Amino acid sequence: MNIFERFVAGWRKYRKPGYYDDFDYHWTMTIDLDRCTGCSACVTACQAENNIPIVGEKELARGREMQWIRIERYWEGEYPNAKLNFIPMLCQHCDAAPCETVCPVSATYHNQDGLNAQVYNRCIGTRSCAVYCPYEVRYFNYYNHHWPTPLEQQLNPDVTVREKGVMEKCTFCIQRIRQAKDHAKDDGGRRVRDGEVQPACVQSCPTEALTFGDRDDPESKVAEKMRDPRAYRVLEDLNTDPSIVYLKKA
Amino acid sequence: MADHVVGLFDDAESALAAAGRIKASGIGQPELISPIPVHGADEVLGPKKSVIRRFTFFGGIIGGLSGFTLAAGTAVLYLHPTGGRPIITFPPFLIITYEMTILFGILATVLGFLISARFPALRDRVYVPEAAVDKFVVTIQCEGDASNQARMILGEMGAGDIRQWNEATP
Amino acid sequence: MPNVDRRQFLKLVGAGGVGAGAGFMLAESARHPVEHLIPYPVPPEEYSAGIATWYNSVCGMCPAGCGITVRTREGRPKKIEGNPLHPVNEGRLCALGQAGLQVLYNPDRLTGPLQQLGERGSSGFVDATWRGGLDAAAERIDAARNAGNRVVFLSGGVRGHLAALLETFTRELGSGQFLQYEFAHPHALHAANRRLFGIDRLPYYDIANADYVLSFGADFLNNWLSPVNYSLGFGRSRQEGEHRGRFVQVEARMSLSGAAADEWIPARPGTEGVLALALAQQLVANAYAGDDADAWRAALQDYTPERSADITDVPVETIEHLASALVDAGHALAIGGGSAAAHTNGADTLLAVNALNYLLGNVGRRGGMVFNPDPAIGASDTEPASYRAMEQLAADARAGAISVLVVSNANPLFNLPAAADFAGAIAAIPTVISLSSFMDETTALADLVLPSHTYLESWGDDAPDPGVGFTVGAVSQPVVSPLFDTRATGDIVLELGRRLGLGEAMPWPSFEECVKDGWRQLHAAGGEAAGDFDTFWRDVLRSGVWGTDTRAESGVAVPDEVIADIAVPEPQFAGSESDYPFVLQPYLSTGFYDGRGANLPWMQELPDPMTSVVYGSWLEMNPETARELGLRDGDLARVTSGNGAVEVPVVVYPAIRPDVVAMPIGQGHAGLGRYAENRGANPIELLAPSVDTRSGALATGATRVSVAGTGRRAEAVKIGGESRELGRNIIQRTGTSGSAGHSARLNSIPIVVESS
Amino acid sequence: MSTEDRSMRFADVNDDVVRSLVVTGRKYYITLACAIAVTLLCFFFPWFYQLYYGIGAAGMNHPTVWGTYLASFIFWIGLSHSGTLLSCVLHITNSEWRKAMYRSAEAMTLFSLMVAAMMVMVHVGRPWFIHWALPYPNQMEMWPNFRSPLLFDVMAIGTYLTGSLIFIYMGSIPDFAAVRDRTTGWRHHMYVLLSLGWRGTDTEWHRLGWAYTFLAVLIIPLAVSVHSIVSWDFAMSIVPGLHQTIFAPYFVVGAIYSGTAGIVTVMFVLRKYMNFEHYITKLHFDNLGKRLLVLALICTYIIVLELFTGLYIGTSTEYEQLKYKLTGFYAPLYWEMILFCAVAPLLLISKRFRTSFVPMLILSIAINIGMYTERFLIVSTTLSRQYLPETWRVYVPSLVEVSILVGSVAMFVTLFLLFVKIFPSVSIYEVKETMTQPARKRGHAEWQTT
Repeated sequence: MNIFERFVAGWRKYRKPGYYDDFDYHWTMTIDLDRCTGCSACVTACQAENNIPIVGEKELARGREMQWIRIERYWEGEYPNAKLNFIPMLCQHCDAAPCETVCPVSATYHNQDGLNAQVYNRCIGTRSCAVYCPYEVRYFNYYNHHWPTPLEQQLNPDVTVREKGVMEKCTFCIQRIRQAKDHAKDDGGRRVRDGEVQPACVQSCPTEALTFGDRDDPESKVAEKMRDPRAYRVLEDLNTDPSIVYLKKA
Repeated sequence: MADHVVGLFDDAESALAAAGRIKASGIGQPELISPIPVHGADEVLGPKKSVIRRFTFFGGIIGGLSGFTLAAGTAVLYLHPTGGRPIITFPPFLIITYEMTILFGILATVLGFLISARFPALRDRVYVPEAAVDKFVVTIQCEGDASNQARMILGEMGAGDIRQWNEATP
Repeated sequence: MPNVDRRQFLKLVGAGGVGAGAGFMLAESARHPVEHLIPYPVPPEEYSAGIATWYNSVCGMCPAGCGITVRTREGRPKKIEGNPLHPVNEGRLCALGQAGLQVLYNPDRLTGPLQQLGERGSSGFVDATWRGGLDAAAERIDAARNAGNRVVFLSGGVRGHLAALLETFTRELGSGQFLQYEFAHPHALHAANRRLFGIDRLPYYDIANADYVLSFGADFLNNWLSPVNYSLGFGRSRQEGEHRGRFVQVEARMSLSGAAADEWIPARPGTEGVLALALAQQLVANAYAGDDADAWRAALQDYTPERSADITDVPVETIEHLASALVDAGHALAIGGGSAAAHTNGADTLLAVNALNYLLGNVGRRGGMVFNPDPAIGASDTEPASYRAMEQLAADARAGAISVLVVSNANPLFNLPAAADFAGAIAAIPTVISLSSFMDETTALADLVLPSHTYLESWGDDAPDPGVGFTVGAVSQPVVSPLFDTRATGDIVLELGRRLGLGEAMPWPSFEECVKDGWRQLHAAGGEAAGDFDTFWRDVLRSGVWGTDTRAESGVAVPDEVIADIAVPEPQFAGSESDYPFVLQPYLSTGFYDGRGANLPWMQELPDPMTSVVYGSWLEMNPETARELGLRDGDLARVTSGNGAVEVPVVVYPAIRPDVVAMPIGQGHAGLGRYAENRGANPIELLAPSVDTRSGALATGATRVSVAGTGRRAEAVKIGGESRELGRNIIQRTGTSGSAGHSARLNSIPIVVESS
Repeated sequence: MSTEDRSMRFADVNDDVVRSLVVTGRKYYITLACAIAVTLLCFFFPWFYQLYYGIGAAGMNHPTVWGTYLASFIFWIGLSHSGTLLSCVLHITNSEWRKAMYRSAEAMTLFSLMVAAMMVMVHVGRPWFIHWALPYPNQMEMWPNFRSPLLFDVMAIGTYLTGSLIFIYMGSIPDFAAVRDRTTGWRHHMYVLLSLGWRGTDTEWHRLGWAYTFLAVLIIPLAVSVHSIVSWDFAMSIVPGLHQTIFAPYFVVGAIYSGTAGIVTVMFVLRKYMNFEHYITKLHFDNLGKRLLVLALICTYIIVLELFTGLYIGTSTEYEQLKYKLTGFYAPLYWEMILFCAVAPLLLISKRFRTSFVPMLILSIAINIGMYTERFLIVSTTLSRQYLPETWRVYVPSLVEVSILVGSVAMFVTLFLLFVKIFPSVSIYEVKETMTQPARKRGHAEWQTT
């Protein structure tokens, strides 16, 4: 291949929107709103798995909650026909994520698993990603958080404890994904099987409203749920191409 | 060595006229030192062309190229796909290009200015402190007869003060 | 934000130079985040650093008895997950269950025995030794036994071999009494089942296979009986295959389950049973074809839709459409409990609900209710104490009949109404010994504290009740070596037994052996086929659960005299309607259950699902009511009942009857550590000592209160902002407008429309 | 030119300016000491406190992760658009009245840019790693993300700072030379270095003239781009209320507007306290006032346009955003902004108003307060009302933030006070150019005294 052809090939490659031809895995979560009861098990599961700090009442009153997944609640109608709908909201791992482009130091970018990765030790805390995120799922460490002894012993050694001034968010429990991928690699280089890896929230969900898997595998549970006519994505008209697919309430 | 005759005038017009006379007399190329830019000096002392414009132009072009190269090169060398955009994205990189064009243009202009005006001055040059206040000064590098001739012309043109300047006596 | 003391302040002032700042910034950037050492000076042989080990055990956070899998690293539990093999929760776990880790690691745990040297309730606790503490306890108990005075062992809900052991212990003492007090125990449901079917077991509700679930007040998706199990069933009934069950909730205040319901019906509090009977009447009139149809018809003739509509405040049309939906559904299931049972007619209400089940023909059937078999392990005859029994205990104490009270894993001071004056009763007991892991309200009044292990550090076993319709046993094994100088409750009791000469009846060297011995008997009952015990035991420990799915269909019959007697009396409320215009409905909160979760920071920070409030309690009221009282969201209101008053912020709640106000239970602790102390208010304090006449349970929903603004504001800390969607189509429904699937990406701009 | 100028001689100009540099009264020292003290106490002390404990010392919260720090950043960047840009435009268009005031206006640019850069340091969560936003080779093999609007900022502000510094310096070289000859001691040495050996020969003047013009030509589009780019920090997002095409011109106009008002303030102070009554005259205020009026009208137009855009989009998000802005929690601030930035400047229609010093000072300060509010509102109203209503929450600045804002003003004042003692704050040679010298031949007819 001569230089010109190489240049053209490189040019094409680097001019390709989204850059990746194919994700290794296209991790996707489906959330069945018809099943979600708002019980918040996922919230605590996430908090336990990901070393999410205890913020304290005063800080919560100032609006500095940290939980990576939250249950949003929307009332509809008035008494006696009032209804309350829940929707779990977590990082949507958008394939066209607005947060990624704005980070001046590339602390957040898209990895080959289709995950919206956040590199904590690269973050300088401009917080612009949180401004750009239409789903408001990025949380900022306003302080160094402390765990009174012996609470610090519950910290998950697979997940870093974030420093003050760092943005953080749902990672789809990337430590579990990594582990599953390593395991699959050791196991003869096979691919990760459907259901082999589950983020903490999916694992805990008592109504099995959350499903997690590889969208590229047509046999997977998520792929099947995504084919459901109830599937939609929140704020879809913003064209962020989220990896969280909601199933409509009936 | 290099002796200069220096004539101090109260106003720009007489200074300019004196400079014109000296130039016409063929003693040498007179220099005008003034507290403000004297308009019309070109007509008297001959037109000037500066190289600054070339510096600015090529500085800008180099800046633009290096700006795009910086942005695109960084993106290609450190692959961080973001926001579903291509690795080489035009709209943002053109902004970087634009800013770098101007930055290099400015820096090159400064460089051009320094070079063409021969700054910073590392040696003593002919200078009269009053020129920074309100005197318009005509200087001419000459020795011997030429020097006398210059003094005469300057005196005729109404120089308030005529001095001799050489490197040893600043 | 940390406090700045003088020294820090001076330091900061000292750092107030630019140069110092630059150095400081360098230091700041070089500083590493928290680091911790591996807690194994000499690691066990099978341990390898960085590899997680999972232990199966049983959740001890609520009486549901879910199986848990605890992930440990370097000998420290890191996460609690559901045990996928356990049939109750199938690998799922609720928020409270996962927060069990913070029971273990709670910074406010008692680290060793304490002895009260000062006045009771004072801060005169000093450290004691186990030997000294146990000696003292044994001495007091011995003295009481010899004097013929009563020794009461009051525990929270316990099951399995611990229950059997405690029972043996108190029985062998002669003058002992074993009481279990569980605030949320479904006494009324037991009473109703006993009367209607003659079965004293809780049923398993097969929600997964039900096509139509009609729930009367039971918050079964949140914390009623076995929420994880019911949630699993609910999820499966909703969207599994072609089947999409419908779910209707009848209650005065929309609970979490009410929010999940397809239809929410706010019946007048205490009249849910009438609605059930009205539906029964319709069923009998239109569809029921059993042999006893005539008897039913006669018994239910008063419960016409019209009359019932008057009583229940549910329109006639609603009653009729509910009745026809019940008839049309393949498998219809009625569930009753929670707020519907929290009245003076609670057991009657549930009886009516169960009658509905009977008439629907789903008792003992798939998609209906199946009665659980007797527990296979650690059978205990002790019925959990009702409020009436606790009142009796308090009366006995005041009469001086009780010498020693041992409290274990129960907090009656928090969980009983102020009207019961349990503090006064305790004051009359000469010796109070607490086995609690925390300095809770009751423990603060103890003379001697012998702190027990948390459930993650101790052995135990459990037969979940309500179970899953077939026999299940689970072993709870310690997942971590004890963090502090504490002992397992069973071991403490065994130790006391030895000192009191009860070794013959309780021969085990440790509670672990006691559990193992019990399982050995269970294994022996299996005969030859069961194989060798050690293998069996290892398998049980490994899987954490034992049992086989032998759920069978069976029928029941209702005696005619019970049918003839069926009726729901009018609920009695404490306080007159004119002085106290609102019915107070306290409810178990998602994070705190009956208050036991209040010391867990995760639970304090878990936004209440319905209101998003964290760290605090609040009063829910209808927007209309709030308007009439001139109260806004965040105003501090004074809630007064005949028995006391509390001040709580108002949260305007769109789905509650205008004549009802509700408060979550769980906050308002005076003790229990830094996260729980002096936060919010405890609605149990306000309750009148009314009981459900049939079961003797505390009628928590039978107190009337008045509400008045205090003129102050004290906004409850809320995570959520605006709680309306404003036409943004965030939560979409099938059949409504909005982007259809992911095909319409570009043409789905949401326009402001009132969502229908 | 007013009559008093006509009587002045060239030497007086030198005397005045040198006096302003060398003769320092007690009042100056007291003011400087106060300014430094306030800077340390109100800016650096709270900042160190914030560094120690984390950004939580400020009032930012979950949806509103940007607060007054960013508003201050935009404000100072905006203020910077007064000087250099105005100076360049006026230089290109050969405006006579520019000459007495442009030096201090350019200094304003420089210092407000510096304060703005400080605000960035205060704003970010981990300022000790702020250098990661610069493209430089490093062992982490990490270069910044050039797709980020924030990095456009870094580049644009860096360029603007460099350009402004060079512009003000280059224009001052002849003055440094003039001052050099009149000073002694360390000042003399400093000015020897700064003047580069300037003599004032016709060649030097010629080169300076060209270089200066080129710089002016380059800086005008640069300045326009700087504030457009700052606006893109917002407009590139998809946040309702921020994602607006009008933002770039809006920010540029707003910047020039607040900058011009800033110049009025600074002119007043210079005139009053540096005894520059001869140089800064009613004419300047009159001209600046006219410009302010025009800018106020453009600004008002855009403010109204913004409302229309929101209404025409008609989505719930835009509509609620608009409603919130006009009637919500921050509405009093909005209407204050309207009063200060759109209504009050209408007074400038009157020439009497434009030529009265104190009312102009008050108005200029009011405009800047209004413009600060406007920047604050851009951040706070939009971020607290985004797509998911569940996340809505108001943001109230903390004491630390207010203190740092006050401190940043003090820092600006400190820098400016230092400036007036180093740089000739009135351009000696350009003032001389404007002065009546019957003996001088005029290049342009209109130079004849009006």
